[in-house]
Amino acid sequence: MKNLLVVLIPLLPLLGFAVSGLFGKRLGKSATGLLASGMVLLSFLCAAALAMLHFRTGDSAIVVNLFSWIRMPGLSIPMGLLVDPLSLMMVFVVTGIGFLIHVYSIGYMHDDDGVARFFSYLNLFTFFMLVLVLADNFAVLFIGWEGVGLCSYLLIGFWFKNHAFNGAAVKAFVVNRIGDAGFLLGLFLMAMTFGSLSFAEVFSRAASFGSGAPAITLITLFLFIGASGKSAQIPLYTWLPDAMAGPTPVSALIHAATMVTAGVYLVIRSNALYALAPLTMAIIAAVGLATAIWAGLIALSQRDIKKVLAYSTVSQLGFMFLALGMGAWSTGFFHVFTHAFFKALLFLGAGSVIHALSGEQDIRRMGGLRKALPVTYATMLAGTLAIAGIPPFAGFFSKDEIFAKVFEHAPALWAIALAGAFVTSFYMFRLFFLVFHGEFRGDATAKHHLHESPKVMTAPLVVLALGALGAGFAGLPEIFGAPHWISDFLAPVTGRGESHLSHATEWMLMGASVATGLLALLFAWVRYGVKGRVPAEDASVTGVARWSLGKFFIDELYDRAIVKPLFRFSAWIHDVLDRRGLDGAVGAIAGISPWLGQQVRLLQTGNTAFYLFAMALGVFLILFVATLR
Amino acid sequence: MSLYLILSILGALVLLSSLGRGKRLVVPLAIAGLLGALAVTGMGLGLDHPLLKGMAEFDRYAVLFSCLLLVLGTLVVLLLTNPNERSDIPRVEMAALLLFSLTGGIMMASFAHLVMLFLGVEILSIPLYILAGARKRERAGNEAALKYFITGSFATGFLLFGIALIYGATGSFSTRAIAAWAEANPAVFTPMFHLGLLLMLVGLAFKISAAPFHFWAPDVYEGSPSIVTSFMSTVVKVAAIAAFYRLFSEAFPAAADAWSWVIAAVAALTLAVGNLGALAQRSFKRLMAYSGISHAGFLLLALLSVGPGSAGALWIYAAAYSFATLIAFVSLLAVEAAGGGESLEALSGLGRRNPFLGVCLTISMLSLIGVPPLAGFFGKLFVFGNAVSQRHVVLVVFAVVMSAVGMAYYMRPIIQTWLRPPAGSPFQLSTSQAWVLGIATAFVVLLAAAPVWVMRFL
Amino acid sequence: MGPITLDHYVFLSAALFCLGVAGVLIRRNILVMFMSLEIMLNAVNLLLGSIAAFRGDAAGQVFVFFIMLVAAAEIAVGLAVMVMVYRNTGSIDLKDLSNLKW
Amino acid sequence: MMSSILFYGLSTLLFAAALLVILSRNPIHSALWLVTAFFAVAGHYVLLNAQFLAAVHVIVYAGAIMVLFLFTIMLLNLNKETEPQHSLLVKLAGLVAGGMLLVVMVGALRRSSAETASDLATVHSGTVGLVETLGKVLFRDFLLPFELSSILFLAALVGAVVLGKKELGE
Repeated sequence: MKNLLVVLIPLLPLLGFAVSGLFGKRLGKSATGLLASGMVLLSFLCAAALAMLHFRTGDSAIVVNLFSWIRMPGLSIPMGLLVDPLSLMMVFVVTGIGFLIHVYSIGYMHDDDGVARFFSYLNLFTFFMLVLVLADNFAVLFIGWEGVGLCSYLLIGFWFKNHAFNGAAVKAFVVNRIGDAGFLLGLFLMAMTFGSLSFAEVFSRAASFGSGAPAITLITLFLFIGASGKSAQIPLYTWLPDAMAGPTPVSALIHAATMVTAGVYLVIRSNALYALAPLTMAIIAAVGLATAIWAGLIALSQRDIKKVLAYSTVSQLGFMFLALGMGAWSTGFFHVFTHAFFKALLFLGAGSVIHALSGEQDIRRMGGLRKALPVTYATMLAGTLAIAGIPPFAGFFSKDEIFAKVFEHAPALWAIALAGAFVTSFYMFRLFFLVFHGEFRGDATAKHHLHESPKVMTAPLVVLALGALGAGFAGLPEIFGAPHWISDFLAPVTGRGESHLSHATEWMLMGASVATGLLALLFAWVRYGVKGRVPAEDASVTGVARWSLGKFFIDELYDRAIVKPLFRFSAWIHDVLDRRGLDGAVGAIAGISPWLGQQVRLLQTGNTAFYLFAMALGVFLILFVATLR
Repeated sequence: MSLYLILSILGALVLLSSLGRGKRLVVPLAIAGLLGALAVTGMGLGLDHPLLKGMAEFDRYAVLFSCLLLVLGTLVVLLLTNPNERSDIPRVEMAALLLFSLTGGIMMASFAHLVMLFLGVEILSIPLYILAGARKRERAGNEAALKYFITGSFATGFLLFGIALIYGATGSFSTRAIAAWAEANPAVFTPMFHLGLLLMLVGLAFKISAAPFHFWAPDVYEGSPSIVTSFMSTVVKVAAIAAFYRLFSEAFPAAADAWSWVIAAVAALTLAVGNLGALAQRSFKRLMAYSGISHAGFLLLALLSVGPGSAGALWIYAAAYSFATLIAFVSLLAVEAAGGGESLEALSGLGRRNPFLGVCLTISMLSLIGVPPLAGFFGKLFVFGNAVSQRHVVLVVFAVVMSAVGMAYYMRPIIQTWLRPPAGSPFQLSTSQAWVLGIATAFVVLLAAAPVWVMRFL
Repeated sequence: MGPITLDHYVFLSAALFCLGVAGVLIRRNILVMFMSLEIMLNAVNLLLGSIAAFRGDAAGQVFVFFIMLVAAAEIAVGLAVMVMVYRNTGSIDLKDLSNLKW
Repeated sequence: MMSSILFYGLSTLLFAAALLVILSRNPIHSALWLVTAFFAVAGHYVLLNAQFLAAVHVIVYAGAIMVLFLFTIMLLNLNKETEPQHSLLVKLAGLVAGGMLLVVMVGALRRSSAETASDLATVHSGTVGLVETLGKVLFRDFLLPFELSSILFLAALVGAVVLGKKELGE
């Protein structure tokens, strides 16, 4: 019974993919959408049944071996599924939020011709994501890993039909493959070192290596390269903003809630290895923190609503890795959990806004939408409060826990992270006020068209908003006296983290982060809510003229001393470092290949004499080196 | 022995059938004969015979590769039934020449004596020099045939000089005797032996189109009729790599120090040239030619790690590569028949023009990229895994990066197929094309279940 | 002048082989390129024949027969290809055949 | 001593003839020098006590292959100096490439002299080169490749015919 349930979880979306892929055209749009959503819901119910039946009694894991997949001397890999608290929670996130996004897509994609194709890709993605989280060894995990990448690519390109296949898409691809290459190398090293790829065996054998063993450090580093590719960390994050070209539900499902957290999941899953590699942990923490700040700063000056959210996702993923770098596994996962709710909500809300504006994504041409889109407004507010870390919304609890762990290890990092939290709250409220408050800045026809989205789209928003409000209660801080449900549940996998902070310190930390969030809210409110600034002037120099008109001096001082430099810095990072520097460095690898390809191509002169000459030269070189050796 | 007999007699019969009214029976006859040969090989009937006299040996390696070659050959011959393939050579002669060439390939997979290797290479090549120019009145075909002939004969010269030097050093042509000699004189290989070994390596590197001996491949692939190209890029490549591995694992394992660095260098160069070159191509056919070059690089990696499991890895990789490539060429043939050209744009909207073809082509490209759980993934997995276990980590890292580049150009046909508006109206596949596609796709998908079996068999 | 050893023959055939290689490289006339290829094969034949003679092993000489046989078959095909090319292009200059490229 | 003189004489002839093959501008001259080179090789075979090989060599090369060459030249009326004069650079590059290859090969092989000299110093005067011995080896040990070589001939035959014949209506 339980084995059947386990197998059904990934199999149902696969079935959905097959049916909607094969018969989607004949079924019609809404039937396909319902079918695809239904399959994910059934999957969710299977997981729920499994949880009811087996995880209340204290069973910690179920392993289902489907068949022996690879068997060769020294290495055997079964096609095995593993359900333990960690993978079960991930399944809930993937199928639960996935279901809501499927439902939302029925409305969002209603006018598109390729609905059947869209839903079949979505279901296929869900299948691979479930394989990824349910894998009981690294090889099966890798199948899912590659599969979600492929589906992500298909879905990004969904609306690309009429554009030339450009260098940016190739770049996004190569960047991802660099990460995958790291992952693969990690797998090879692992198979060599431990003679196995199964989680249980690898982790138990690793224990005998002791802390800081070079082999383990190397393996964990390679795995982290893979993780940072998929989870968009420095320097491999540049593909994520580009991926926003896809339909918005895709951004919500893949690029916010599920796939991008696969890297975090991988690290949490391998926590037994990472715990033995202090060097890797330090690198993870550094990369995570740097990404969190860096992406947050870039988000400040973005004008595309989805780009803001994309950089925000990169930044939040950075916070997750920061937690993992501190060894706070369950904390990292807690943030994955809450983030899935509020970020999916934000993306879907953004989708609703874009929908209402017939495809407009520039926040300078929005504004004052709260009257036209009341439900979207309310739910987006919940999401924004959650990500800004205002209690009692979900983001507060998980972020606070991360900060507490960071403070425990390194107070200096905590201060930097707090600055990051300020930036987060500021750019989110900037977005929020610009979109929903003030006057509408679009043209008349757009204004005429404004409408709230249909029920099928708003209903998922409401559910997610409730999640963004309530998800945090799954992990109440110790000082509230309630049990930390997530941490307890995950304890069989991640172990139990001990906190050494005094209650007073915890209250202090909590207060600091809430104060930071509220302060940023206030700034954003003054700047965008009250004064109705529009980002066009953010980075412009002509603000000096306005200043001379004799406005409130303090405000201008603050404006000139803090805000403008900050915006300039943000714009500078984005233009110079991000687009030309980092992106350039990563892109150089991708960019140089077509150039090299062109050279190779031109070498093919068509002149047989040259071919013969090259052959003779090759022989000569081989023999020459051979005689020298 | 029985296999050689069946194939030679079959070739002669096919030729004879052009006499009377047997022309329509040519392909059925050839297919029946090839299937018979496959059955005989599969069951191991009379493969070894005293008359072989140590010239050839049908060990498990030879049997496995012969089966692969026979299946590939059968599929290509099956494609001959299409009426719309432009060629000035009558179908009877084409079928016969393909069968002769296949015989050469099987000799290369089963040789135990250098004369068989040499004859195999020639019997494989000479019919192809002719078939490359099958479009007699087109300058492209003329050029392809001539380029192939001149560069091929040039490479044969090196191969032969190498064989002669090996003979001079060891006094024998038999792989076993050569291995024994190398075993007995481990400390210093005489320069003659060393030189001969390297020259043989060059000769075979040409056949698998490894850089810098690859220049012929794109031009010849482009200029030949697509059906011949499909044969070249599958059967010829598989036979050549089978012979390459067989020679170096049976005759020269003791001299690995003398050749492994060359293979490593050639493999790295080949990977770079193949993958980067493919990136800049606009013609699907040329793209597949460069793809063939890049896979030669991956196949060479298997050679670097001669040991238990490496022959199986090589087989899986070769099978995965050749079936996927065959699918690509059938797609090309079908698109050509439907009025499209050889450019990538001709594939646009293929998924809507003929969904079955689109799906097959996509699976093929995904397998060539190495996406799990398709056959290509296992090929790469085992080949890389073996190479890593032999401490060729740097080379494997390079190969992995290059396969990342490979992804960029293999996605282009997929994108054309699914994300572009159709380039023409829907069309039907001919029966034989549909069969070949179905069988090859089934292999690409099902080979994923084969590794266990192959590893155990070898 | 000392006695003639195998080494003399090895060097002679190596030189002849390289001369053939040079011929293939410097000529553009297809016919002469074919002749240069024949020179390369003859160098191999000479090497095999001499090794067989010095080793007293008939196998080497038999191998030469096979090379001759292949050379004859190969050159027949090569010339047929050349005739075909000549009919279409009216030239046997390799330079005129460089349309397939890049 | 006599054999030394013969060896060097034949070698010089062989080398000069081969050089003229690749340098003559008229294909007919090249072909004639090639015949000379073939006869020089045959002379070497005789010197090596391989009389049968020499006979076969003359028959196959001078008799068959050369006839094929000359026939083609006549058929296509190619006995003109059609080849445009190449720049000296091309020729030089080719010769240098060939020369470098030679240097490397000789350099590599030089070190082998000492090792091979001892047991391979003299030509076996025995019965190796006789028809009887060769026949026995060919039809006993080399029977399989011998039979399979018929496929090669058949393929070449078919190929030469289909490529060479004119299509109807051409």
